[in-house]
Amino acid sequence: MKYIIAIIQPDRLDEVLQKLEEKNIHLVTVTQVMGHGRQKGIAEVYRSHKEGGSLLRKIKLEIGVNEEFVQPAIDAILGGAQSGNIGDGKIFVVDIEKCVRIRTGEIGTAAIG
Amino acid sequence: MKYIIAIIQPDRLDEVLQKLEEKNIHLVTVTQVMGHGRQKGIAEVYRSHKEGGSLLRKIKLEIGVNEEFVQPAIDAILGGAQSGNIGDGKIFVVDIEKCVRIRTGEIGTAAIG
Amino acid sequence: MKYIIAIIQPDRLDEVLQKLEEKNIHLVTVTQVMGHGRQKGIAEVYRSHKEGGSLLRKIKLEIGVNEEFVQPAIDAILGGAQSGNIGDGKIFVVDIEKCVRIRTGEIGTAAIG
Amino acid sequence: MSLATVSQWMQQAAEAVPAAPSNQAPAAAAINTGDTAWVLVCSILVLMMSIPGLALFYGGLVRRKNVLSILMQCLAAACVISLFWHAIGYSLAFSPGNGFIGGLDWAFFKGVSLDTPYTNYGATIPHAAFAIFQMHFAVITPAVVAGAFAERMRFPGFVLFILLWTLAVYCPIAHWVWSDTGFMSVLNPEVQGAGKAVYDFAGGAVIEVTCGISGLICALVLGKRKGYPNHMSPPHNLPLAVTGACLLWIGWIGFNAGSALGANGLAVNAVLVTQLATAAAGITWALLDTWVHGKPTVLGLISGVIAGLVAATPTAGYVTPGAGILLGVAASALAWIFVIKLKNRFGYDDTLDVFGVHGIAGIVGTLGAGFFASKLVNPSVVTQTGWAQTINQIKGIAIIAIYAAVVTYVLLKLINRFTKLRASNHEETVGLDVTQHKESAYTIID
Amino acid sequence: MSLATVSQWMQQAAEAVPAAPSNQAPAAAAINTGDTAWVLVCSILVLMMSIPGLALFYGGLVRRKNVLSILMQCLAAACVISLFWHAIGYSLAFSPGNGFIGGLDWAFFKGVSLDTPYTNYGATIPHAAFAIFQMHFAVITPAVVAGAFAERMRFPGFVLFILLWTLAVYCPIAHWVWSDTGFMSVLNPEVQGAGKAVYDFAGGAVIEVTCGISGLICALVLGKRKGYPNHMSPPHNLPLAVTGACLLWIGWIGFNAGSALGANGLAVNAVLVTQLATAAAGITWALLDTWVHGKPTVLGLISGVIAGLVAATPTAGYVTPGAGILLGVAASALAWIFVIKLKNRFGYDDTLDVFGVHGIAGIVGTLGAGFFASKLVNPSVVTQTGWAQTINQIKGIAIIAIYAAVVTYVLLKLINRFTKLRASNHEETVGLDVTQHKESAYTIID
Amino acid sequence: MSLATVSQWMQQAAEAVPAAPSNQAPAAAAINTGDTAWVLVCSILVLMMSIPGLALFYGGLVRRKNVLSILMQCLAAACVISLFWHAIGYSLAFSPGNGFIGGLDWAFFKGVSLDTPYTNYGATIPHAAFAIFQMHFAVITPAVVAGAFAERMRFPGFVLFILLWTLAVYCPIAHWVWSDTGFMSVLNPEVQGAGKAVYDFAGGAVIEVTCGISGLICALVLGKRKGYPNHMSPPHNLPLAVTGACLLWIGWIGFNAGSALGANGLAVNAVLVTQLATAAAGITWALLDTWVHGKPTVLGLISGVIAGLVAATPTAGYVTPGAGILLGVAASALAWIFVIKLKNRFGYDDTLDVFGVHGIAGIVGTLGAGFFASKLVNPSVVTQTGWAQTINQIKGIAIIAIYAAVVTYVLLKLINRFTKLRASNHEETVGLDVTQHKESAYTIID
Ligand SMILES: Nc1ncnc2c1ncn2[C@@H]1O[C@H](COP(=O)(O)OP(=O)(O)O)[C@@H](O)[C@H]1O
Ligand SMILES: Nc1ncnc2c1ncn2[C@@H]1O[C@H](COP(=O)(O)OP(=O)(O)O)[C@@H](O)[C@H]1O
Ligand SMILES: Nc1ncnc2c1ncn2[C@@H]1O[C@H](COP(=O)(O)OP(=O)(O)O)[C@@H](O)[C@H]1O
Repeated sequence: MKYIIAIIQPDRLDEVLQKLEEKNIHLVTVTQVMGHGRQKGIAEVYRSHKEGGSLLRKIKLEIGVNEEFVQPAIDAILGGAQSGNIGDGKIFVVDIEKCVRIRTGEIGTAAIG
Repeated sequence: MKYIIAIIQPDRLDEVLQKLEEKNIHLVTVTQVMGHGRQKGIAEVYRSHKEGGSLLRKIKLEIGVNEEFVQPAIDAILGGAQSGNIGDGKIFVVDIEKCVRIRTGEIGTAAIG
Repeated sequence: MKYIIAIIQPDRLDEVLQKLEEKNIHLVTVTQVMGHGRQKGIAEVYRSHKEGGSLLRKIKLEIGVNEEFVQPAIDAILGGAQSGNIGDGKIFVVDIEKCVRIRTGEIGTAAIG
Repeated sequence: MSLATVSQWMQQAAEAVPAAPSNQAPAAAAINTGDTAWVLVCSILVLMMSIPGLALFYGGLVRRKNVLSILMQCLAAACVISLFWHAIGYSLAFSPGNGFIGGLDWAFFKGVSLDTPYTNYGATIPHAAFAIFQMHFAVITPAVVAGAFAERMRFPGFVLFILLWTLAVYCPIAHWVWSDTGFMSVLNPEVQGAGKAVYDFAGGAVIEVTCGISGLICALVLGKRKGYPNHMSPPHNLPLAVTGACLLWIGWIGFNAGSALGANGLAVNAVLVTQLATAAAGITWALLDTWVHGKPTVLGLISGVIAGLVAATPTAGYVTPGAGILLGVAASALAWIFVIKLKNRFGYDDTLDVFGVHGIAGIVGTLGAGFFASKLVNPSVVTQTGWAQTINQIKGIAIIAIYAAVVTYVLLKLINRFTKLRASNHEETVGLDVTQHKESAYTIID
Repeated sequence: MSLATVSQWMQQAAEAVPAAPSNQAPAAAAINTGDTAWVLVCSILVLMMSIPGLALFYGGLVRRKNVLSILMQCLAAACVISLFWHAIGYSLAFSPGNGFIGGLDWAFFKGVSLDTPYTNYGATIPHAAFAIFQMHFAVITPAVVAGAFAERMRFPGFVLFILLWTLAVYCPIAHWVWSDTGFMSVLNPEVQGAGKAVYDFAGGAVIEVTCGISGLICALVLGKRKGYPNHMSPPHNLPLAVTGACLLWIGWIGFNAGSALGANGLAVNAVLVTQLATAAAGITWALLDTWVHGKPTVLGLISGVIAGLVAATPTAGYVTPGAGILLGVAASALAWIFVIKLKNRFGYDDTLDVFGVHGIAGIVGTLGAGFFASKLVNPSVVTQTGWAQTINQIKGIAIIAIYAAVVTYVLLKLINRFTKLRASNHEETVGLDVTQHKESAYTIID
Repeated sequence: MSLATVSQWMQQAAEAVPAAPSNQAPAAAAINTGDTAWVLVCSILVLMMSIPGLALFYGGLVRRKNVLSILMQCLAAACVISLFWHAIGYSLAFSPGNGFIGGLDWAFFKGVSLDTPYTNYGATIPHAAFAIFQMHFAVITPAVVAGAFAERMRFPGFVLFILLWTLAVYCPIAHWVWSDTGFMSVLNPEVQGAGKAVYDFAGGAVIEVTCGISGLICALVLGKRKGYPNHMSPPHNLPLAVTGACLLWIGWIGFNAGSALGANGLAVNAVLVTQLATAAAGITWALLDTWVHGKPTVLGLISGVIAGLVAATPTAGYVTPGAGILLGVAASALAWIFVIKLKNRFGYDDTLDVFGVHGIAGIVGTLGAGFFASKLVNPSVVTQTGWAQTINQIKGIAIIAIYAAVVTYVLLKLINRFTKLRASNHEETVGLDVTQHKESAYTIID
């Protein structure tokens, strides 16, 4: 089982979720985060103070999946989030040791989906 | 050392924290997240637009623990968060390589608690 | 590749980001979280109700790095966030299996930076 | 039945509720446009106190998941009570009747003239302007009570409660004190002549004490919120609460000074007393907070401000600014002691301190209105002052408090038979917004 | 050219736009300070409806990324239309002209006296006070339309649109119905004498129907938002929307009652009708929501409130409170049916239901103003009532609706040639706040 | 000492501060209810400018961790200065005295009649109504200054500062310009007769220039915020700031037009000039932003709006609408140049641009009030206009600016000896809300 963490542009959320659905990945946790990166963002202006954009709004997705869904998930995220512009974000994959479905107490690969 | 990530229902937070306390697990990080799952939620209504509930409010807990606390932590979360209804959430356990207490610079199993 | 998760005091964010920059670590994801810990916080008062501070505002940083940057990152975080007071927070390091840059589809150690 | 007949019938139906025949000829000469403009503006200010003033004040203080339920309750009060007041409330409260309650002659504002005065209720403004001004008093009163049971009352029960409560508690009490036939009213020549009237300029007893006591009963009957008092969340949005408190302050000037029923010296006195009592009360609470907690809190200051406004309510048209300041300080200090020091011992859960702030400060103000009433300020109505009048005030407060407590208790028990008042455990933890109104106040992802 | 010359020239330039020579001697006696105070206060209340009232109401209902664009549009309307109204708008709408449009005699308020009345537009208040009161009507009208194309119109196009729309749609229609030479105006003796006038006290047809129809055309021409109707976000901040709705309610009392142009019985009637129609309409929507969705929603209640305020607009100075309540209920129920039940079938995207609420309720109210117009309420202007007058109202609504639709359509097509009206796909997904104004509404890290 | 004695004594104490004996017989005839209603309403509007107007405007612009500190400062000003004004402020500023300062005859509003006018300060309204109207001017002035040192002044120092500043800076300056014995007052027959008066209708010099200069000194003395100018956060809640700006606009109409002290032609002119100058100024800033940044920003537009309101302040009762528009444009453009272009070069940290907006626009407006003053608008007071009067205005501004700068500087240094003004490094990074008031504005988990 793998834990996929993806940082994407906020305006891509709907499309990524849709692409994930298409690959039968329905369970996702979404967080609003700020990204510090090389992207500069649309300069915001507040009176004399121009926001260079050191911290930009991003969306973080977390998806626990069984092995066979890792690549489909990555493809879906790339499909929905890739614009080719700086700031598109990253995908990280981490190993999960254990997964429990709270409702049932089920454990392991059966619990994740 | 393990990193426990749990997604729970927002109204369960108080009880889960209490159960964790009972097991002597005091250190937790809490994030407000949105969950995309099979749960439909209480339908919200905004004029002609009915929220089917594609993204629902959830709470994410993150707990770094030494091995012997993994099962107690899981039990505590199950105890506090399980209602038996769809939407109760998941627990994921991930391996931690290193842990540092910022205040002291301590490292490893001594730092985590 | 490692995934560094750090919980710090909110007022330390600027300094930590700066120290990270100094070590050439530019890519960071920042989340606003609440911490449950042994720190008591500045007591807040709301009429007859004194907030003991069971949940305090914290900032979570997430940084994906190649091995050689793990220690510099930890040093930078310690450098910026350590005040010596309870509540300074923790750093957790987790192993990353895979990293993808969404913009280019690049994979692995080249993608992370 | 022809279409024309139907239409005629509908028109007649509509006119059967005439706003007022305007041919009560000569008296019309007495109408003064400046006074009328002032009272109309003040009635708008009083509406602004309920919506959005009180709604935001209360709304900011509750948890994120219950803010809409508070806003809805204030809006519902504005809707339901306005119609009720027009239908029978005003008539019951203010039309001539016996000492206890008015009649139904003015139901649907029948005979309430749009362009001639009813001299006892404002000799220089249209009778209907007075009735409208009082409408907004009737609206805000049950909305204030809602603070006592915030975060745990189901909505259907709430609507039923405010309706019956206005009928059975507010209308009679308003009649007693303010109508020209009420048994403790300065406008009732017999009562006033006998020196038995209660002085209550804009509602320290009628509104504030009534609210405070009724709120206390509600809090006791409904029981504590889950987790009270140890696991309470802080106010979810203090700037919202501050905005509400500021609008309350603004509107309350109209509430108190509008009660002069004209743009006259009495109104000017009321504006001044209100401002100074409020300022003094705000500072008092802030100083007490500083003394005990080390810092003046914003919530504390606005709590003091409310206490000061409450204290000014019965007094603004009876006392001098100096007395107003004294009473503002006293009301704030006593409310502070009650809310910060005593309340926790009693262990009931008056969510937003309706009794602690409105009740306590209302009592202080009403007592002070009697004690400090000055002929210089209000030459027409003052026949006695000082201790003699204070005794009247004590009697009045006692009667009002007991009546409000008993009837509120009976109403709650009664309503609970038809529809559960208390939210279920699940409704309470999930929040009233979603469970009572199927809505969330804020999105959390952009 | 010497400095003195320049300065003299500048001074002359400034005075070339005189506020008004104040020497139209004798009539000045008629000015009444109470009436003047009332109309000035009402004009301030109407401004408060646009900013912040409508701005917050709309702003709370859109997504987080578009809230500033709504606020900016309302603010821009307040700035741009105020200047336009002073320059030529008022003159085109209200100065004597032909039946279709006024002249330019009152451009830059030339001859619009600061201290004498223009009797037809308020015999007891300065002419300029009336012109200012009307200025704020002109400001809010295009701001209301903005709700129909919220979240997707580019800002430069918006500014151009409201300017041309006020010129070509609002000014003529206001002239027709409200000026003393308009071809369907009660103030035009010929029209009124012939029983051909349209009764519209404060703008049910002139403002609400015009807004509703124009909004509908805008929604159709601009097309749907991305993801509509299946992937819409809920309102980002309902308490903000409720605050706005409350301020609209408060301000609208001034809107309707200020139209009596004095602190008189007509104003009192207007306050009363407005309050009761609004209350009844709010309850109606809440009940219908409860019936269909199981719970009364806050957004539903405030939507009903708006429908009630709209329905009271044309009627407040013509009908009795009883008729007002009937019309409030009818307007709210029909708006509800339209918005909740029918709208989705048509598949156009009127973002904030400008047509569904303002249009529908405006039609209901305007019809009702004719049908229920009562001599008891408004003795001076009523020559006929019931069906006869309702036919006039239908004609009026039809002419206004067709005119507004056609001209709005032409204007949109025209403007689109100069500057794209519709936000690009990228602008829409990223949000108008950042793409049109380079700002974000809220920070997300403390 | 018997209870009765105590009570008598307390009553006397209360009455020792009589609101006013009302037996200054015949003049009472001059009171006009319409004028009185107008001035009372305007005084409420001016209070609304401070709370919640200015509080929200400033509060929305600072960081999330400092919003309560701003709200608290505005509330504290409303409380503290109201009492101070009643006690001695009004007397020092407006009672007869020498050219520099008034006496103490009107301390505690002694002799300030509730129902007769003091002819020089409004011949048709009660003297106390004028004093109350001016009270709210005194409240908002130090609150405006607070914008200059936002996010870094400790609260105890703040309270001390506004108290001493009102005493030593505001009261004298108000006396100079507005009292009937002030040395540059139009009401002082000698000064006015000699053509040496400064024209300042509602406070362009007295309030805006004074605020701007004092703010600048505060910013310089307190030093920059940590991280300024490179690591500043954007405004934490622009919709809050917009709400505040809108309420400022609404209230400011009462501020300027209430200064006519009656519902008369002058008030109508003031309403009109205020609206048009503000609209023009808002557009000006938006256009300049568009020109330089490519887009009109919301914060820019409301900054322009404030500049326009400031420019209208001294001028609204002296100039024509045409001149008002010119001055609005000029004030906005100059403030824009200062804030956007020049300020960064100087490197001081005037947090919310009190000097850049209020100071600059106040100077422009005050100069313009002299230059464009028109006999057509204000027949009673204008003896000279154009350059001659502009020289008076320059002198007046210079004296006021120098006086305000010096005294503010001395006060800051003085206060700092008793209580640290500047927040410590830790207090600043953690935020003033928690460190000064033990509260947080918002919860972050539902
Ligand atoms: N190594 C990383 N660790 C943590 N977050 C990252 C990392 N790399 C990218 N991110 C997140 O992704 C966002 C986009 O990254 P950025 O460098 O701007 O674009 P790109 O990946 O296209 O070069 C960043 O703002 C940050 O939130
Ligand atoms: N595999 C997963 N990856 C990420 N988040 C998950 C996953 N499974 C569940 N969640 C989170 O848990 C929440 C509850 O899941 P849901 O499927 O609705 O309930 P249940 O687990 O009871 O079937 C989801 O909204 C989502 O936030
Ligand atoms: N083991 C842990 N798991 C998750 N979060 C932790 C853990 N330890 C610390 N934290 C986070 O760090 C914050 C600071 O911890 P605290 O115990 O108060 O201070 P310290 O680490 O200095 O003793 C906590 O509020 C919590 O958010």
